[in-house]
Amino acid sequence: MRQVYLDYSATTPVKKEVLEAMLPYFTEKFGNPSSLYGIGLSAKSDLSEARAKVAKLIGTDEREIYFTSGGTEADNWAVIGTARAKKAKGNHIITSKIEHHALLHTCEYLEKEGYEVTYLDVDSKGFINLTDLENAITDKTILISIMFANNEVGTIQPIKEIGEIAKKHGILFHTDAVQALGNVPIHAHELGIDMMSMSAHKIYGPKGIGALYIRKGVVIPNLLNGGAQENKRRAGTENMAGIMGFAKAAELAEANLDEHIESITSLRNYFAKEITSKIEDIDINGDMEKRLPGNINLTFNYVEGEALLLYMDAKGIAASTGSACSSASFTPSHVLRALGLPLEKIYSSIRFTVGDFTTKDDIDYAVEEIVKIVEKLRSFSAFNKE
Amino acid sequence: MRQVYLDYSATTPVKKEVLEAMLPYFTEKFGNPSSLYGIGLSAKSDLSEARAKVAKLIGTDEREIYFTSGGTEADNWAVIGTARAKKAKGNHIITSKIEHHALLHTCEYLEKEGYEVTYLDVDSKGFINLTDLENAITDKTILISIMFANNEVGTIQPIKEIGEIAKKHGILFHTDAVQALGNVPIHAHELGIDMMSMSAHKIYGPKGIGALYIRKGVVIPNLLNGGAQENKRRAGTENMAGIMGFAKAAELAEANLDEHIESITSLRNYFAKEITSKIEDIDINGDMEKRLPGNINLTFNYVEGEALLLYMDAKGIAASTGSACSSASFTPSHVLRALGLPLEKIYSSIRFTVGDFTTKDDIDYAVEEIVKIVEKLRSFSAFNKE
Amino acid sequence: MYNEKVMEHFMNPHNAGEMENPDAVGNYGSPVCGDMMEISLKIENNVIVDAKFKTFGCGSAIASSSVATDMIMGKTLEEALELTNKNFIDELGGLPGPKIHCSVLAEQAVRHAIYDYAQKHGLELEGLKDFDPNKDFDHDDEGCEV
Amino acid sequence: MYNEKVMEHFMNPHNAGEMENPDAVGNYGSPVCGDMMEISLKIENNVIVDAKFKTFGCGSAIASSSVATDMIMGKTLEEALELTNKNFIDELGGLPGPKIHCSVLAEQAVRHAIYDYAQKHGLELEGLKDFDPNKDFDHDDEGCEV
Ligand SMILES: Cc1ncc(COP(=O)(O)O)c(C=O)c1O
Ligand SMILES: Cc1ncc(COP(=O)(O)O)c(C=O)c1O
Ligand code: FES
Ligand code: FES
Repeated sequence: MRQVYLDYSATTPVKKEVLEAMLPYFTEKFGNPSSLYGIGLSAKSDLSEARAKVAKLIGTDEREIYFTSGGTEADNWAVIGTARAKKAKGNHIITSKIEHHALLHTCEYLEKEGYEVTYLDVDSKGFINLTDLENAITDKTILISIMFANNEVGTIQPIKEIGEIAKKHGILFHTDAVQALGNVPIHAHELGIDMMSMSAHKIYGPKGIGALYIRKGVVIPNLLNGGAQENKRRAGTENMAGIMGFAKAAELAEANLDEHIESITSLRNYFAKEITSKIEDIDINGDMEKRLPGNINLTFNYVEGEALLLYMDAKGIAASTGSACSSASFTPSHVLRALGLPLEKIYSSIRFTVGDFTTKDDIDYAVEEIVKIVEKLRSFSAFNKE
Repeated sequence: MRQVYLDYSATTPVKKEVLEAMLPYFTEKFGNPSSLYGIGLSAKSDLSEARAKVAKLIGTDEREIYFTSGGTEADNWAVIGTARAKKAKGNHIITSKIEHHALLHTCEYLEKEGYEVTYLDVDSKGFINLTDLENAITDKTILISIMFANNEVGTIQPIKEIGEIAKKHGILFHTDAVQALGNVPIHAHELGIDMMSMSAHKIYGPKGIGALYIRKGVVIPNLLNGGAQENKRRAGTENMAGIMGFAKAAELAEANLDEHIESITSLRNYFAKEITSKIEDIDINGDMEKRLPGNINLTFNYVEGEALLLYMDAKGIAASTGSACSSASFTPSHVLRALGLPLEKIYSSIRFTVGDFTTKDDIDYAVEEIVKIVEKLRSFSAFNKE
Repeated sequence: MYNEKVMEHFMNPHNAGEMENPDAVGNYGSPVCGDMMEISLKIENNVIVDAKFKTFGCGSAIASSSVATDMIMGKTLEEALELTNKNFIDELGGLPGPKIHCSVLAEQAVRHAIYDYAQKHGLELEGLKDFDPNKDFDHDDEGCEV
Repeated sequence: MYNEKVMEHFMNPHNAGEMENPDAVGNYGSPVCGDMMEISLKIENNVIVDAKFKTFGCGSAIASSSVATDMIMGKTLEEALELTNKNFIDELGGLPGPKIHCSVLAEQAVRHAIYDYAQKHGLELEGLKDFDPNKDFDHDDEGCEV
């Protein structure tokens, strides 16, 4: 059966060139970069080249890149690290209601310890309000953490403006750029970002590897204590193959960024146009301008999300509710809630993300099948237009 | 030039079968196990099979295995987690002076927060004293963390006895089994272990993946907050390829354990016999009975370790000082110090570890070359027998 | 995640859709997941002669409704009231743990429909003795997103 | 980690070993790494005519000793005292940062040897004016193990 993957935001396949860059590090080049002999030393110098490639993608110095086990670890490190480092200054953190759980649950964890967290509202398209942000700042504020682009509705925040506000008030600014990386031009220095989370598996790299950019001069304690790896700031034997894969993915992303954005955007727009013209009563969530190029989030009114996904899966089409982790979750998306959607619309919403391997044919097939599925499910839906 | 790798304790190459088990998860099977559709669901069930394989190697239930980014994260999680979980009961941790830095630096981190840590002495072979351990226990003791086997001198601790003492006093018992895994039979339940750290790259699996075994009923807070992965106890998109590789390595280790131990032990003994009979003034550090099968730690008196390593490297022979991370470190091994070695002996000590790909020929070559090297370096050493 | 039988009922549900002039209608919404089920019945001599469902619910809910409506047809009201979600699950050959509650949706919608009929016709049914049309059940879970 | 020139001096050090009846001997141990260097000199008319070293030290130490002994030969004591570890490093084409201190080992051992000669012969050397045979230098680093 035809397989059409429209969930590139969840994870991406590893590109051929990326896998090739990784392979030697499992076998011939398996050395530990902390070792003193040949294969260890060459691993060490490869590591430094890899760091430079990731740095180039985000416009920073290679010494500002610290590899982690993924976006989640980077988020935890930035937030918990800042909380510990700035304890003497204050205990107040500002974030938004639409952050990824890696950020939100970390904040909740700190709240239990007595930290105070302001979760900024967003408007109906998912943007935070800069005045709200500035008003939320107190003399106890130690961190502003606002995600670069949202994983469910794709909304891209005014990062530069946030950076300016943070700087004006002398507050550290962290951004979760896991979804933005490779999909939006990012110059961390120019944007005034102090710390930034990244993950390889969203940009055609492997899962289980990511990085935290920490601007030179920003000092936070380690999250993982132990060996002297990562300039003594992140212990643990380096995931060399993962790092080389991440670096290759970053290199490809950097080289093809404009092209990638253009082609992905036009595919996504084609999908949105087709599906909304062929199915009635669909809402588009989020903003159509400041949006991740591959993302579209649709409410199929009167149709329940899981049922829709499974009918789609039966036709080989993969997408997601954008929040539910398979069968285990019944919490309505906190992101769509923050955008102000009523519950039944939240339960009817699906995130589609196109990626580098998506074709126009894929989209035609998907639209055709989804039209039939929605018709069928609506025929026995308990909710109706009337 | 001939390459003879005698540093399997630092890291191992990935076995062919292991790499094969990993490969599909980079490309066709790249699905996120949290996704609701085909490739997500099949990833999820593969994940559960992988967990069962790791569990089998250590005699536990699969639901007691939590994948982490490696041994370091597992150590940090166990110790910091217990510290937070048992805060109300007490603030005292007992460990040993010869733990890995992942453990020691985590303890030091907690000491800065006001926790109290007893670092048990070891005897000249590297064993802790059980009476010392029992005497160190106070009513504030919340954790005993003693490594299963030491990474430098290979000494295997009396784990079962430690487990009994911990149980008798109602204290949680964690062990860092990163080096023991796959080299010593481990039945975590029978040994009374509450938490145990593991790492794949020491057993012919990939780097950047490991696990913490947490006995059913033991509750510690998460180290990484975020998504609901790993039964909600360790957030972050699963490193599927890494996990599948770890599982395959565990499966192989389990299937060949006796054979592996036997052949590695006899190779190691052959190496030790040859080298000590051909070079004068060599000391063997650690115990010859309760020792990791592949490990031998030798003091080449009057010869400096780094120079020796580099001369060996020039002949393609890889080994390590067992503690120094390449050129960046000048701290004499805390392990050999704890065994009571004087500084100049510490600086003359080298750890060799043989592994599954080591041959008798490799050893003959290594011995022959090392004999020549030691002779040369001794000819202009500043220290002498006299 | 669902077995074949569940998938079959889910992909090709029996008795799905609208019913003209039903004798009884029951609605039940799940407090766990916000989903909603409607069961319509035709009843002759206290025997269920036809049943239809409409749902805004997941795969498990649709499959449960499909077997539930199959199973109650031909049964007396009292017999139908004896069926619980356990019976639907058994008929389906099992449901994944977190999806058990969805079968309760079908059970409760059936009860609500029969209750509706009993109310309209002043029937006292043994099986409705402890029935509380406002009863809830609890569930707690947490999402993850990718 | 070392460049080719360093490796060459390290693998095939010049002037390594014992000297019979040296006119002066200097010992210096590194407080950073616990390593030890011994330099022996033959001196005629205040000119260094032969030099040998023995070391218990790393690659950088051995290479530094090799060039140091090369460089001081033929020099007067005053000229030799003007050489610092910087000169040895330059001659070696550079040393990795954490290995700079090892070249100090050679520099200091040379100074100690000349000091030894000056003491024995009651010489007042300009280059030894500020020399303190007990001087130390600081360094702080941390290991990692694998
Ligand atoms: C916005 C965002 N932040 C963080 C993460 C977590 O990254 P990882 O899965 O690499 O831990 C994700 C995706 O899972 C994400 O979309
Ligand atoms: C005993 C011991 N514990 C912990 C570790 C750390 O494991 P990892 O490198 O997977 O973080 C190692 C090896 O590096 C080790 O030998
Ligand atoms: S009916 Fe709501 S999750 Fe199944
Ligand atoms: S001389 Fe000791 S490290 Fe170089």
